[in-house]
Amino acid sequence: HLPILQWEDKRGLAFTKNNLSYSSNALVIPVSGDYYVYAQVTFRGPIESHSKPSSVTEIITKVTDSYPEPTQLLTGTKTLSENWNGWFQPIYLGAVVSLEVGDKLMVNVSDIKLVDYTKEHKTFFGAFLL
Amino acid sequence: HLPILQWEDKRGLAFTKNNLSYSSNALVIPVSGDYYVYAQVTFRGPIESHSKPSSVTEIITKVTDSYPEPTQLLTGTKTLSENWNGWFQPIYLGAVVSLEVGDKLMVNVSDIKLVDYTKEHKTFFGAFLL
Amino acid sequence: HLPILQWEDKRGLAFTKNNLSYSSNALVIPVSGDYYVYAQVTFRGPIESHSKPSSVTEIITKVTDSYPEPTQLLTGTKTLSENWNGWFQPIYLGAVVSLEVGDKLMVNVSDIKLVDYTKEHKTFFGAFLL
Amino acid sequence: LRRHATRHSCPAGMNWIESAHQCCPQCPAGTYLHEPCTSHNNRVCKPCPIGTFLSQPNTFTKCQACYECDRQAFQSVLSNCSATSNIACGCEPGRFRVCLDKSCSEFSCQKCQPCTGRLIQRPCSETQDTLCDSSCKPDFYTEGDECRPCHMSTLDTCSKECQQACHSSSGQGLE
Amino acid sequence: LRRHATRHSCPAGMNWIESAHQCCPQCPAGTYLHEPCTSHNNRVCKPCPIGTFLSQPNTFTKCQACYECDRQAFQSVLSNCSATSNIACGCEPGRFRVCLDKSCSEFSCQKCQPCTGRLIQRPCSETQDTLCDSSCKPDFYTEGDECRPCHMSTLDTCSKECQQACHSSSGQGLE
Repeated sequence: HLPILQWEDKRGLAFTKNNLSYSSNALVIPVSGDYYVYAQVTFRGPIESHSKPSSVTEIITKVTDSYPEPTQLLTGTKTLSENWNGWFQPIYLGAVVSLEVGDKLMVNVSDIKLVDYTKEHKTFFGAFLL
Repeated sequence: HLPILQWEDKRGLAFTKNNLSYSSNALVIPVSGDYYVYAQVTFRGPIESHSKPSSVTEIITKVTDSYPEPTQLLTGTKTLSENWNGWFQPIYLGAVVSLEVGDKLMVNVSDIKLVDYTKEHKTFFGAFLL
Repeated sequence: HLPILQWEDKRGLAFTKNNLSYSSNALVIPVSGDYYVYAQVTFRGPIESHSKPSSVTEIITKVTDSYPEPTQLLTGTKTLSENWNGWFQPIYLGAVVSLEVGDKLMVNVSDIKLVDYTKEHKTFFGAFLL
Repeated sequence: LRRHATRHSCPAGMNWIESAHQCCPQCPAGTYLHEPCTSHNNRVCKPCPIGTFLSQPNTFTKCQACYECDRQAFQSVLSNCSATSNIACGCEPGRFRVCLDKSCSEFSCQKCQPCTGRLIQRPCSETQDTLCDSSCKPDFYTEGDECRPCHMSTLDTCSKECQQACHSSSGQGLE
Repeated sequence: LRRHATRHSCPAGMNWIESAHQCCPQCPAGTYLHEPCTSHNNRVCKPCPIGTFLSQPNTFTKCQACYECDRQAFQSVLSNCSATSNIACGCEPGRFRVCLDKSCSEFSCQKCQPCTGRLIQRPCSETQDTLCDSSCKPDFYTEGDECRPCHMSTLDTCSKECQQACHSSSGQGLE
């Protein structure tokens, strides 16, 4: 599977409440229901040691005890055109999904080295119960 | 007008509830109020028989009995740079709009042949009452 | 700081309610709580008198009495590849943030002249209390 | 096939108003429904405020916002927004439209080409660039894909084309 | 460090069902949990409807939607979606996969190169383009990076390579 992003859940703008908790790279759903789930990842490059990526991908996935494989909920995939030396590419995803108590939400990316983790307002992830 | 997308409303991640129903390509508003409406369309190309598109556009429109023409609610339009052979371009739109009971929400695109319909987590559409 | 966008808050699709008011370019928060804040800016060019921008940036910022400097809440920054004559680039941002009564939300952009202000459904800004 | 029955069908010129639970006469274009009709009094329509319009008879509770022309992109106003019609935008003089999508709802305004040294086959218009003659005007000679005025050519820079175009006609030999 | 305690651990082949507040036997692949088990009766599993699948034993309340192959992009169905497995897509004959990401879950189908005038070292396959011989076939001569048939060359257009490839072997002089 694609690498999973790790998140800050306390400092700065980050917070969790109403039992929506964060543990081992995942948001853990405290009560079954419909949630608006969203995430933005800002990708940037080039990374010297890195061959020129032809595309970047962000996927919000669900892991649940009731099924042994993760389910892909939302996917944003964008090709990168050639002639960029320094480049930035934000991908925002958001939608309503039905979740069960105990489900875990995670964000996968095509290549962790291309993720801009430097500022909390450029790459973020969240969910709220409707 | 631009072509209207058709949607799956039952299988997989798709669902409708609380009387928000889907019929003839539109979400039908069951009760007047403010809704957060959103949609993502992933465009992809090239399609050989197809001249190189210079841009792709996604528009969420409202059709209502109280006015004979559709109203454009949200628009995302993106130009495509030249030198791509295989390309992907997701466009996400979302905002709060005031809707009346019976209003219909639809998604129009500049070119249906360029829409990636292959995976439910790449192209999606929804709304929820605030 | 980056220039601040001005918004229409009454005509067409725009509206404010439940005491969420708009004054001097900012949404003013009427009650403390968690809000989903979002904005899309469509950038377009080229503008002849204008050197070719290498990137465009949109930032949702918070101004508060409790701190003398604005806080950047959400940022979308995108580089522009070279070979475009006419180009469009929408940037959508949205996330949940904790706000205090009296906080002001604004949208800054890298370059006001590149903002497509011509149609209300291409550039928009809003927030709702969870 | 059941005719697509609108939830409540009203006679022509009237729309169903959910809040009033009855059909009300539409407001004419240029106005919006300020108050729905009731069993005893008629609906109240109000004119669309400045900067908004409705081009059709309706029972909208708000008028639509006018578009604006893209001044930075050299667009000009063909007709202002009125209560019954949206603004119409074109290009400033000396520029023509380059459509960015099929419906040309988005377009940029590019400079008309000047046809220096050539005759104009078809002048620049709102939707098309100037069409220049392929050959140069009299007293001009071709150089690459440009037309240069003869008087500008000097003896040593006068190429074969320059000679033909600039000197043959007057019969003067080149001293 | 507390071992990461799953909220409720159930014996193998069973999952915790929150609404039933007990462990229930999993439904086999190709079916989903229609009704959870209760203390007196077993859970009810139903087959995945057409167009959906579940490839593993589960207590999901809905099956997953099948993918579709990208017909406009010349993909073809390698194996149809079944109740227990997602659709598998490949490329139409005469085309090969060009991966758009590392896992190749996204790929376009590009035409195999024809190797005109060359021997085929390795034929085109699902995942790789044809590999052509670097040198031309007999009765063909190189021109730039193409191989041209000798019979097409005429006396005046026959370059040095053309001469060598087309005429030297048969020993005929050029009249």
